[in-house]
Amino acid sequence: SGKETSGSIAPASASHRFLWCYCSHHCPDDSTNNTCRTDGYCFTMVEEEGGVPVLTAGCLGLVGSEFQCRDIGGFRQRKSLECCTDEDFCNRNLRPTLPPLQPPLYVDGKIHH
Amino acid sequence: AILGRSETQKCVYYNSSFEKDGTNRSGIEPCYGEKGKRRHCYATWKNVSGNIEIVKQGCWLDDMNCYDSNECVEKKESPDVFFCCCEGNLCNERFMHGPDGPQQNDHSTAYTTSNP
Amino acid sequence: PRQRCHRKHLHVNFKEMGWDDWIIAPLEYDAFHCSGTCDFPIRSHLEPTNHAIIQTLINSMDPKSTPPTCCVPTRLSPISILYIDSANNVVYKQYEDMVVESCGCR
Amino acid sequence: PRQRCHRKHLHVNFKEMGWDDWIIAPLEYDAFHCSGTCDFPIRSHLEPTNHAIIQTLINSMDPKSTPPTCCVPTRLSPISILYIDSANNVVYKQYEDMVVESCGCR
Repeated sequence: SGKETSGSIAPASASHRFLWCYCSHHCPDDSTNNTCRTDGYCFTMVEEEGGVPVLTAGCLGLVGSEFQCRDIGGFRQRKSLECCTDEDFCNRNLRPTLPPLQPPLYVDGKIHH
Repeated sequence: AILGRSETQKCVYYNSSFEKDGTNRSGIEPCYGEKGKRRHCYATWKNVSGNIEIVKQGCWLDDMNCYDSNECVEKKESPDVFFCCCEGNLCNERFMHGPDGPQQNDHSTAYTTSNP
Repeated sequence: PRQRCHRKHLHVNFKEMGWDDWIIAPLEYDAFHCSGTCDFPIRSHLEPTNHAIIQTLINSMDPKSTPPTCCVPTRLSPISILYIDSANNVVYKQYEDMVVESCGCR
Repeated sequence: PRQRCHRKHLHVNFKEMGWDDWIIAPLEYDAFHCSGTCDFPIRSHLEPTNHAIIQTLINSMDPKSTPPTCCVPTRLSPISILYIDSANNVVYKQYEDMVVESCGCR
């Protein structure tokens, strides 16, 4: 699921200025000291990889941020994403939490995962 | 024009937040769209304790949910925000809430914007 | 043999995505997507760039050195969306590049 | 995990391709190519279209319904080529879209 802090869920209109973000795991090729720059949002995401929660962070463009910074219930893999735009590196302190485990489907005696 | 299908070149335009958005308040909006694409009109309104408050009206891009509707009808039972779309010039001048479909019956209520 | 690059059906249902809490209309639309192989020679309707042609040639000469080019949207069109923003305003917006009109090899 | 979408090396050697019979110069150049995954969320430097974002979301919700988007060149640049045409003239030409400058998910 995705939440967006700065008080606005759908970006009314992030005025056209650039925002510096903290980035980890797949920063742009030309990025220095784990930073990136965007016309849109910073994000931090937690996703489960091999049973272990992994935090990644970086920049999302303004185009499509209404969709990417949005709660999505049905991800196949447990993940949660938070966006922010209030100040440079605002995603350094974001700590999204993994959505609860989906209860296994219990049908006709067999447990389906 | 495809035989029998009403082409939409213009729609009634209205914007209740015209001051904030910096647009006209009302008028007639010419509709533009890519070649081969259909065009529609739409209306959206709220029902605030029985009073109908029109929120917006205007042109709507190609959308299969609006195909072949020459009347603008909201079919949902009781949405927070009513919405309908239709095909044909100024077809959004009159819009209806008709949960059972567009046929005129006692359940559907029609509203008209006085032409600006 | 796998089909060549072409446009395929993809129906998007915003309600199933749980987005009917902010999107008023449309709650579903046909977005399409692109799928299929980009083999040599790349036909004209797939509008290859010079680079795509060179990459396809090299891939067909030495598949291990370079992957084939990829079948992606080359022409897209917008849709209208009416939604409720975070300040609870009803907003009309044309979202660019939401529907695939044609696919090509890049 | 497989690397995410990025620009990779690709050296093109026209001589090895047997094209030194019509290309005078250059006989080789660095074309690069794009490779890697396009996972959710698609970072800003991959310049996704709205469609690419929607497709990526649907793929991550139901991988069987739709493939992920593809890592392809989003910015290309030209090179100069001097060659001998069929009438045996020496021709100078700028060939567009020959070198990958950046990659993205589409």
